Amino acid sequence: MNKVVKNAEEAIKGMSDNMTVMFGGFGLCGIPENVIRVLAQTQIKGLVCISNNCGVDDFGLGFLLKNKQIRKMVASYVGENAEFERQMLSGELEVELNPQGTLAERIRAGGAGIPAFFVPAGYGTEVAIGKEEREFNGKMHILEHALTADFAVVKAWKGDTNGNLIYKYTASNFNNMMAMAGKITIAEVEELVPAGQLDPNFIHTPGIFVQRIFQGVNYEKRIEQVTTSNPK
Amino acid sequence: MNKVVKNAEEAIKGMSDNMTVMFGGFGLCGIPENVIRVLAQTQIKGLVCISNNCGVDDFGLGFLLKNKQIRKMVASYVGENAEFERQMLSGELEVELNPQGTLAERIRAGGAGIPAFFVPAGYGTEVAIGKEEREFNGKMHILEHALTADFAVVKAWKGDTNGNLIYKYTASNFNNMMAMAGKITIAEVEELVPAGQLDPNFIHTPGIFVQRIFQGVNYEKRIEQVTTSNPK
Amino acid sequence: MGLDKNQIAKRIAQELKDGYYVNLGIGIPTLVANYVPENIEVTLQSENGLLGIGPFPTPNKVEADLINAGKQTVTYVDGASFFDSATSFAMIRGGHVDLTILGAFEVSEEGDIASWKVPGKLVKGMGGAMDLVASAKNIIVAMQHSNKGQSKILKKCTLPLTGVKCVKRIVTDLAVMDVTPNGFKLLERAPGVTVEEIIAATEGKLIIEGEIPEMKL
Amino acid sequence: MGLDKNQIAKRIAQELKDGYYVNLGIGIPTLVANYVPENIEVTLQSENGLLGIGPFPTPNKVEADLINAGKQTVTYVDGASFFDSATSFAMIRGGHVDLTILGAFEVSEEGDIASWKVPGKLVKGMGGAMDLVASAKNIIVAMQHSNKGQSKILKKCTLPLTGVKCVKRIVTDLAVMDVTPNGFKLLERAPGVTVEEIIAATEGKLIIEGEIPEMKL
Repeated sequence: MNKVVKNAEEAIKGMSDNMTVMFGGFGLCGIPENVIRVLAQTQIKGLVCISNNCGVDDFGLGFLLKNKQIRKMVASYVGENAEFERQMLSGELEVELNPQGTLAERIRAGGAGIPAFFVPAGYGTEVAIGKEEREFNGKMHILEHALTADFAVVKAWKGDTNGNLIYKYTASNFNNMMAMAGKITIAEVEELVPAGQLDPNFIHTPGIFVQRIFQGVNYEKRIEQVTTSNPK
Repeated sequence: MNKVVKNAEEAIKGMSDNMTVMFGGFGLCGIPENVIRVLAQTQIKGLVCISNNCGVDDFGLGFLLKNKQIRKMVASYVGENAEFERQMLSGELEVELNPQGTLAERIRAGGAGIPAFFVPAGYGTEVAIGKEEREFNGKMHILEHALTADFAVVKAWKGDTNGNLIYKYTASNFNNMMAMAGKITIAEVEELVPAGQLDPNFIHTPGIFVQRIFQGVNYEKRIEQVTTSNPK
Repeated sequence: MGLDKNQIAKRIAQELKDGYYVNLGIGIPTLVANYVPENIEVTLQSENGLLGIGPFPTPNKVEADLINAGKQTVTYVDGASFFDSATSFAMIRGGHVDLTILGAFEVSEEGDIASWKVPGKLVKGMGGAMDLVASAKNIIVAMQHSNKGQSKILKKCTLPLTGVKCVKRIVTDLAVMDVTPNGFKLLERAPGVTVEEIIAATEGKLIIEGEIPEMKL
Repeated sequence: MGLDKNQIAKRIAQELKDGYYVNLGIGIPTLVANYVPENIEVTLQSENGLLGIGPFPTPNKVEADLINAGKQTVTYVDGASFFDSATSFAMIRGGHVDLTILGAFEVSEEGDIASWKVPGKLVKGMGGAMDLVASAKNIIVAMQHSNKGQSKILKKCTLPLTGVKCVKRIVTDLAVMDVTPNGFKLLERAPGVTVEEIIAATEGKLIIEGEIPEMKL
C-alpha cells in the first residue's frame, strides 16, 4: 500500500478533459492550493467543478476560470469574481446553485452510498423545480440526489501515509465529505507524517477515503476579509 | 446556560411511561451504565428502546428487560440474552430488527432533519417488506425513515460543561449519532471538565446536541469476550 | 426617523434567551452579537463549521483557517467546537439551532421570505439561507421596512423565494411584527414612529390591536 | 476429506491484495487475518468503528473500549482510526471496503445469500451483514459445502435472504467457485477431493470446464 505521491503533478495523473472534480474549501479557507495551481498549468478543460464557492479573480478556482478550464460549476455561493460573472452571463459557464447544506449532504450521501434523500431546504423555491416533493411529519420536503466525482481534491492540516487526515479549525468545511465522495481522492496536507504518529482517536477523515496524499508547498492561505479588533 | 446535572437520577427527570429512548453502545461497549442502572430502579415502563443490542442477561439493557420496562426493541443484533428470547417468543416484547448500517443512518438522519433516504441494504429480503423500492444507477434501493427519540442517552469518555463530548476508541459507535437524535440528550461521561479544557478541534459530539450532562460513577465497563494473545 | 442598523440589532438582541444557539446572517444580524445582554449566554453558530464564535481577533491573532460564514477572520470562545459542513447543516436542518436571524429583500404576510436573488442582477447564490429558513426553530428577519418608498412587507413576495411560511418575527427600522395566520401583527413601534407611518409603509395586511407600545432600546 | 476451517481461511487469504480494506465476518472469516501473506498490507475494518484492527491484546493490555464487531477485545495498528457507526457504514455502503468475507447458511446460483435467520430458531438479527453484502465491491463467502448430506450450494436459497445477487466467490471445505450468470463455475478442488464428490455435494448448477486444479495451500 503506497498512497504517497511526490507532488501535485503526480497527484493529478489521470485527470482529463470533461471529468467531474470536487474541490474542498469554503471561500479561500481550506482550499487545495497546490493542486489548483498545477491544474491551471495543464491543458485539461471542460471540467465540471463541485465546490461551495469558485475562488476569487486572482486566487483559488479563479485560476481555472480565467483559463476557461471549467465548463460547469456546481456550488452554493459564487461570484466574488468578475470573470465568473462575465462567463455566466455570456453563457460560457453553466452554473448549478444548491442550498449549502443540501450541497454538503449530497456530497456526503455520494460518499456514503445513499443515492437520494429528502430535505426541507428549497421547498417552494426555484430549487424545487423538477424535483419530487413529499410531506413528512406535516412538512414538505424535496428529493435530492447524491454527488460523486471522478476526483475529489481536499486540503488538510496534517495527514499520515495511510491517508488519515486532520483539519484545522474551520478549514474542514467541505473537505471532509468530499474526501468520501471521490472515485480517486487526492489529499494535500501541510504536514505529512508516518502512519502511527496521529492519534487514532482524533482522525477527521479515515484513510480509507484517500487514495493519494502529498505534502504541499508554498501555502499562501490568503484571507478574504481580515477583520480585527483592537487589543485591550 | 447550565447543562450540568448532579447524577443519573436528576438526568432522567421527565422520562415517563411509553416514551421512546435511545441508548448508545455496541454490545456492552460504550453503554450509559449509570442511567440504565437508575432507570431500572424506577417504575417507568412501556419504553420503546432504540439500541444496536439489548445488553446481556445481567448487565446493560438486560436490567430493563428483566423488569419488563421495555415494550418494544428497535435493534440490529439481539439475544445474547435468555430473557430477551423468552419475552420475544411469548409476544411480550415487540422487536424490530434493522441492518446495522441502516439503523445507524436512520438515527443520524433523525438528528440531521432528513426524514427519509434510500439504501441498498435489505433489498430483496424481508427487511424490504412494505417499503418503497426504487432503482438508482442500475441498483435497487429501499426507502428508510429517520428515527428520533424523546430521550437519547449516551456515554462518552470526556465531556465539558457545554456538552461537548469525546469518545474513546470503539466506544463512539452509536453514541455519536444518538446524541443528535434525542429531543433531550443525556450524556454521562467518565470525566467532566469545564468548558475550554477540551481541544475544540477534536470534539466528537458538539455540545449543541447535548441538553444534560453529568459525571458517572462506578463504571464497571464489563467485557463480553476477553480475547488475548500471549506476550511475545 | 426609524432605527439605524445598530438599533435594529439592539432590539433583536432582546429576543435572545440564555442557552440559545443562534445563527446570525451577514449584515445587520452580525451586529446582534454586539448587544447580547450581559446576564445571558448564547452560543453563535457559523455554518462553515464553528459553534462558539468569539470576537474579531487582535491583529497578531489573525488565522486564515479560522473564519466565519461571511469569510471574516474570527476567534472562538471557551467550549467551542469545529466540524465539517455536513455536521454543521445537520445542526441546522435537524432543528438544533434555536434561532436564526437573517436579512431579507421582502417578507410576505404568510411568512415567505425572499432574500437571495434579484432577477436581472448578478446571482451569487443562496449559500446557507435556504437551509436555515427551512429548518430553524425560530426565524427573525432584520430588514428595512421599505426601500425608496416601496414597501418590503408585502401580501406576496415579488422576488424569487428563499423559503415559504417560515418567518416568525420581523424587526425593521419602523416596527416589530409577528407573522400570524391573519397577517402581520404589529407589536412595537420604533421610538417616534407613529402607527399611521407604519401602516403607510406596509403593503401586507397589518393587524393592530389596542395601544402599540414603543420599543425599549 | 475436505478443508478444515483454518485451511478455508488460508485459501481465502490468497484472495487478498496489497492495499485492500477488508471486513471479516465472525467465524471462519476472522481466521483469515492469521494468514495474510507477508509481502502485502491489508487493513481490517471493524464495523463498530475501527479501521486497522490489530492482534488480540496481551492480558495486561485488555481495554473494554476497544473491541471488534464480534465483541472481542482487540488492539489497533499504526495508522488506525476510530469513528462512529454511521461513518463506519458510510465506508461500507459507499463501496470503500474492497472485500467482505463472511459466512453463510446457503448460497444460490444467482449469488443470493442466506446467513442470518433460521425460521423456528431464535432470531438474533442481521447485524451488519445486510449492509455489507448489499454494498461491498467484492464478496467472498466462507462456508461448508453441505450440512449433514444437505447441499448448501443451491439453485435457490430456502432460508430468508441476507442479500440478492451479491456473492462473487465461494470457498468451501470442498471447492472454490465463482458465481457467474450461468451458474457456479468450479475453479479449484480441495486437495484429495474429486470433481465427482463436488458435483454430488452441489445442488445448484455447476459449470465444469477443462481440468479443475487442486488448491495450493
